[in-house]
Amino acid sequence: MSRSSARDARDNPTDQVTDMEFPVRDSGDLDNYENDQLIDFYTSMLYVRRFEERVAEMYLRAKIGGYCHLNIGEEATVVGTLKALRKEDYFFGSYRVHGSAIVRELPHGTVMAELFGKRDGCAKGRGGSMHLVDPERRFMGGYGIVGGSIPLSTGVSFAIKYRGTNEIVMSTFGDGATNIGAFHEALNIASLWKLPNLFICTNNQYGMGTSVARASAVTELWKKGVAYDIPGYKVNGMDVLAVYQLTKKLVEEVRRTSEPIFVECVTYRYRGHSMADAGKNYRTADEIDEWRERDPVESFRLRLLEGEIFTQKDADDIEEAVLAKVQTAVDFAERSPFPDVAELEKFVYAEDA
Amino acid sequence: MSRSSARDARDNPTDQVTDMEFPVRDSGDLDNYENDQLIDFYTSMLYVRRFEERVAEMYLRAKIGGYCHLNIGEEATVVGTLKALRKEDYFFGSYRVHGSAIVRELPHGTVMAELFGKRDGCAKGRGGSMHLVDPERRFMGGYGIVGGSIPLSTGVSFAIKYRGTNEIVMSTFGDGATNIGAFHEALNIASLWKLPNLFICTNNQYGMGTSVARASAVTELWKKGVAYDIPGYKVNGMDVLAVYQLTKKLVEEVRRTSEPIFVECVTYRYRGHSMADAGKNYRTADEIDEWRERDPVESFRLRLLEGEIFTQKDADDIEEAVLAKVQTAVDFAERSPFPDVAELEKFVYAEDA
Amino acid sequence: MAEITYREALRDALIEEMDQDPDVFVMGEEVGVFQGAYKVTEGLLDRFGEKRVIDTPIAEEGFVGLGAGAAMTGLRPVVELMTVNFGMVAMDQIANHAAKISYMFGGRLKCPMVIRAPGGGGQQLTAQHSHCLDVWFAYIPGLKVVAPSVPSDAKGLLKTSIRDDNPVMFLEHLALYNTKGVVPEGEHTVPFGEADIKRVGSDVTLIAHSRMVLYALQAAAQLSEEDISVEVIDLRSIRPLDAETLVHSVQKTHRCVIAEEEHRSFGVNAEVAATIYEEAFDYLDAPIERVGGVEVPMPYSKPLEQAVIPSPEKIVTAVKKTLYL
Amino acid sequence: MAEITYREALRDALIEEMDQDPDVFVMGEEVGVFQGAYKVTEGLLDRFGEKRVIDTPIAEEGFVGLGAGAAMTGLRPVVELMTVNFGMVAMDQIANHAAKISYMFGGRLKCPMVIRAPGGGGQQLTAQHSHCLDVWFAYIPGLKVVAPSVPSDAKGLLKTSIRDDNPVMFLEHLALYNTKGVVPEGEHTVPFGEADIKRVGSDVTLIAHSRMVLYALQAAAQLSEEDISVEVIDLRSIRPLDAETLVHSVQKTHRCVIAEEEHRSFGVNAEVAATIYEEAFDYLDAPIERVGGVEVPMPYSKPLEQAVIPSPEKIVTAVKKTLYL
Ligand SMILES: Cc1ncc(C[n+]2csc(CCOP(=O)(O)OP(=O)(O)O)c2C)c(N)n1
Ligand SMILES: Cc1ncc(C[n+]2csc(CCOP(=O)(O)OP(=O)(O)O)c2C)c(N)n1
Ligand SMILES: [Mg+2]
Ligand SMILES: [Mg+2]
Repeated sequence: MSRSSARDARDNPTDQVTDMEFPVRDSGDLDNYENDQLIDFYTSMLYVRRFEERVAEMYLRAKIGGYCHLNIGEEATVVGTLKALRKEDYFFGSYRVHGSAIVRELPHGTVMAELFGKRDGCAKGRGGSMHLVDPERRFMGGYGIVGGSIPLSTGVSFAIKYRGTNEIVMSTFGDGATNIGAFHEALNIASLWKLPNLFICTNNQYGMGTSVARASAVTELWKKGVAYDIPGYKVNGMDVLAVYQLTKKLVEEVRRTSEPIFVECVTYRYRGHSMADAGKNYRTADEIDEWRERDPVESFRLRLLEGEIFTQKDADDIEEAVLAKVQTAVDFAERSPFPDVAELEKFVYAEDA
Repeated sequence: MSRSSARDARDNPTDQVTDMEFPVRDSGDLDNYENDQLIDFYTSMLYVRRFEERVAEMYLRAKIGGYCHLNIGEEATVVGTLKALRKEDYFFGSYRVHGSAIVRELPHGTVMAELFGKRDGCAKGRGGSMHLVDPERRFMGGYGIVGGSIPLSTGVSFAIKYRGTNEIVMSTFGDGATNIGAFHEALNIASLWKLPNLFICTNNQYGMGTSVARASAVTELWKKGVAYDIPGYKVNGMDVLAVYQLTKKLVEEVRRTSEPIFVECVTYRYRGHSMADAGKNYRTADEIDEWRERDPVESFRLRLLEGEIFTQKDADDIEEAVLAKVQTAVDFAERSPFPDVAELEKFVYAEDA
Repeated sequence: MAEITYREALRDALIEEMDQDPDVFVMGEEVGVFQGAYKVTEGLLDRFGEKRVIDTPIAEEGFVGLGAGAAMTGLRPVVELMTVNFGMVAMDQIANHAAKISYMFGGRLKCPMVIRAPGGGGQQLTAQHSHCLDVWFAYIPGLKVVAPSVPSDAKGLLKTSIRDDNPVMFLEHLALYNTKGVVPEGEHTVPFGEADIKRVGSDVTLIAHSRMVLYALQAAAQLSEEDISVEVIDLRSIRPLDAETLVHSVQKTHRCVIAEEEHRSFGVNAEVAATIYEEAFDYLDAPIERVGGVEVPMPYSKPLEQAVIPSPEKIVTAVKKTLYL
Repeated sequence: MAEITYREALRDALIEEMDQDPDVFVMGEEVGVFQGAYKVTEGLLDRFGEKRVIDTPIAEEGFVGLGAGAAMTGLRPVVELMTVNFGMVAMDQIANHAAKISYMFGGRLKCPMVIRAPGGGGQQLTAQHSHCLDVWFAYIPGLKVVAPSVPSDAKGLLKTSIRDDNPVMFLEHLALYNTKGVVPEGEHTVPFGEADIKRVGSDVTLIAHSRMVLYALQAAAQLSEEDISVEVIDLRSIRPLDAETLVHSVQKTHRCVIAEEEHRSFGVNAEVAATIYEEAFDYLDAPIERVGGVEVPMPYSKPLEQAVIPSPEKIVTAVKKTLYL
């Protein structure tokens, strides 16, 4: 009984990983991008940041209730992935999905209104923070059960293949979600049936208070595709260009091959798991600080300044515009009425919609 | 963005696989074994074969009902794994578990009586073919839900660790079971918490009518441990010595390290999935014949003859003894009364037992 | 009108709907090459090809969820659970995803999926394989739940289910597949929310669904020999429940028996009873009798199993009890 | 006698049982380092260490099954589901494994495990996070199901659950954790299968469990101002159900209201109603009124959510209805 070498593993396409070092600037030259695009990335990240800060404020003012999970810290991952997706492509999210919704250009007032539980919310006040949706923008929803959206997302890629069209599905979830059964079943099927799914694992290091190492036997999450013959990549999720560049390439690769790919974006959430969690008793202040030093928004601002893509004045103007835009979302949400209680039973069944 | 090499994979202990070629004789020299042990292996395999043949007959005579899954063809895997387990070790099985039960030396009459639904059955007539059990022999049960027993089995290895004792758990399941969520969750936890589990995947090529290649993106099932950093091995499950030799080593390795290991035993079931399936519409007669040529019982008999471990006369005597033993099991089952209907509600709760 | 089996009726419904609508497809374990664990989908792979008759891995959560996702794009999957027991591993996708797609997204998405699942005891399949679970599904707003007892309803309800824009739990019964009955030829659908009076009677209302309807009819036939006239109502649709037909009958007969196969407590029969009491309290001349299974995990041994499942005899006894006989 | 919160009462029970029996351990998501998602297990990690206070991956099926397996060897795991909603992904291990270990193996194995799971609505947690699911568990023979409403029962029932040799679903309520009550000091257990008369009354029997008991008491207080004397009974134990206490009360009051938080149809209240009708039919002067949640997946928006959940006012109205007021 001889032990074979690593032959199989070497031949295995899953052993692809992007090198990653913090802090990085290795995401290609700014020259490869139009200025407009770079500024758009920056503006989008800043918008996610300011939107979420405002959400936090509104939560504390009891305008928003229930579970509420913010994307602060994860902006490069959110923007870098979503911007790589075509309009006709589909997106599935977890419950931490505000950023994705606004980057996907859901009318931002309808997002805030949903958080407020108002009639003009994108889910008509029924869904709240975790269940943002906009089928017209192929934003197929945020979901509250860890891993639960992954099988659904393979259903949409299945439908694409069934109909012979050319879209892909971006299916996003957290590091913690890779330990649940639904993940396993869905990835196996996606690979077996060659479904056009780009699986994006947002590895923000923790599932609530549990670090990746305390939850997952394999901590290099991109390797989890191995078990399904799905190629795996890892990218610095604090660098919007790195994320965008990789995702863009893979989005088109999935489209071309109709085969799933798995990407791990390494990032961090600064705040607690949800508004109910201070986020402190399971990690050190030093650790948070360390990650803040790689802040995706701030580091990109400095880079754009350095690269003379914009001036500080431009940055200030963007800041102002972003804040104003957030304000319009809040105003819209404030103005929208609560749903009519008489319509409580609407939407339970499709025929009541 | 450079792609790293296969470095990680090379360092990964999961890239261990035993070479396998059919038909094999590479399972070590017969000289490494006592004659008694070799004859015991043969006798056990033959006993499983004859027992199952008799079960089939009893099923057709309506002495046995419900789902009934036979081990015929898989005798080398059943015997080779179970014989490697110590008395104090625990065993968990699927619904295809008659062979394991008798090799584990459950009083064979109580096994047949259980299949007959009789009072003296090992589960008192409550469990039937799929739910054989014998806690005294640490035979922790057969289970009907694909993959369902795997989490339970990690619970017993958890308890071993909790108590600081030195047993291990052998947890067996089919190729089809590797695609279900429970498998994934349990293997991750077993690896993460370093639980003394030896996972044995009996790859008999099909889950009902679905071949491995039509159900699993990765067809080299031993690799499925990769996703959990569990070392994986593959062995010729038609060769009792190969199975025994590997399993014996790994049983003790698991015990020594208290870390899980995964073994794929490649074998075949000659009959249909259950007594209700002719086993023909999803595979060719040629394929079945090809596997029958590697018959674990017959090939081992020839090998023992060739090696002059026993004579044909010895083999004939064994055959006779085995048939007589099966007959005693049938007689015991026949004689045992049906459970008392007045005791129908006994055992629902522990206090009623 | 042809006399066909319950299994054939289901298959005919599948074929007709698949012929008519290219968005309908069938998915599940062993539905294709194996021709269906219980042969309901026999021949479908040949007829419709691999694209529309899809064998899955053993991964109920995965493929039920996949079906729901496909339905969210407007496809109409008919997902087969080999038996309803395996629904337990997919419960989250059924009850906490599919059932909620419409409501939690404010009606902006829908999930037109059918989940076919046979259940029931009586074949010595033991504790883990003998469930019905009707009440689990019936409890969940957003699901519709039907359970036909005869071939014509099997066909008609399956067609209605496939055309419905909601997730429908379509509960079959293993013991019914070989039963025969007349099925109208040509287009034949059965609406949801309409119970069916399977036998007209005047002394006692006897309510059942799925296999228990057959036992109820046997009991009614037996009772008619003693000049007791039993009205047998088949719920057919559990959610929505047709309270009106039930109440109307009880207002006429003043007595009621409900027979359900699985555990007597906390089942569908409890809701049916409570509803009838609410709506027809003053009409009842006796307490409603509930006949249900003995509350044990299903035992293997034949005599034990037979003692668990309600029999026509037990139903007869219950009917007589409402008549104080 | 100290006044403590429901949360503290649960924690005290855990601590006392863990102090007493080294085979008791706590396991679940975030029970350790994070100190419990709802802080029930706060401080336990420090006190008992990693060996007995175990954080799990997000893998409910895996760790509930692991708990059941450990229990099969005689350990006494107390497994926390962060909320009962996540029980849906573990349903197969709960209802088709743990619940069946004793029976299907002829009593040769047992499974002494407690599954603690908070549920309930009212905190804008929306469709996928607001379930109670009491009836799902109550339906399954082999499980015991309890749902305390006050700190003393929380403590007493949890201790009983941990000592019981069967799988027990211990259903808590998110909205109760901060509620306070007097808990007897020292050894205090509450037996299964005994409902508790939380307020004695003579005109109407009002039955509830979990949070609805508090609403029922509020309703009763309000009604007493109108000289309506309401007897409030807390089921506490859903399986087994204490029919005797319920029936006895109804025989006295002749009227009955049942309040349940989740969906009005197919819930625990249906079984309770059907049972009372069966046993006390001739004593009832009015149909039983069932107060339950509006049958929708839970909406997020506060006014909508509030309209779903039964209120003390709705209970008051129901009580009056049984009095034809
Ligand atoms: C099946 C299930 N179990 C538990 C929870 C509770 N829960 C909500 S979020 C969360 C952590 C998820 O972590 P991760 O996947 O890393 O995503 P992140 O929150 O970090 O974005 C948990 C345990 C849930 N929603 N669903
Ligand atoms: C969750 C679940 N889904 C479906 C089934 C029905 N079923 C019983 S055995 C089986 C095939 C299992 O194949 P495998 O794991 O390879 O084991 P084998 O029968 O080959 O020994 C299936 C699909 C089940 N018992 N449980
Ligand atoms: Mg995370
Ligand atoms: Mg197999």
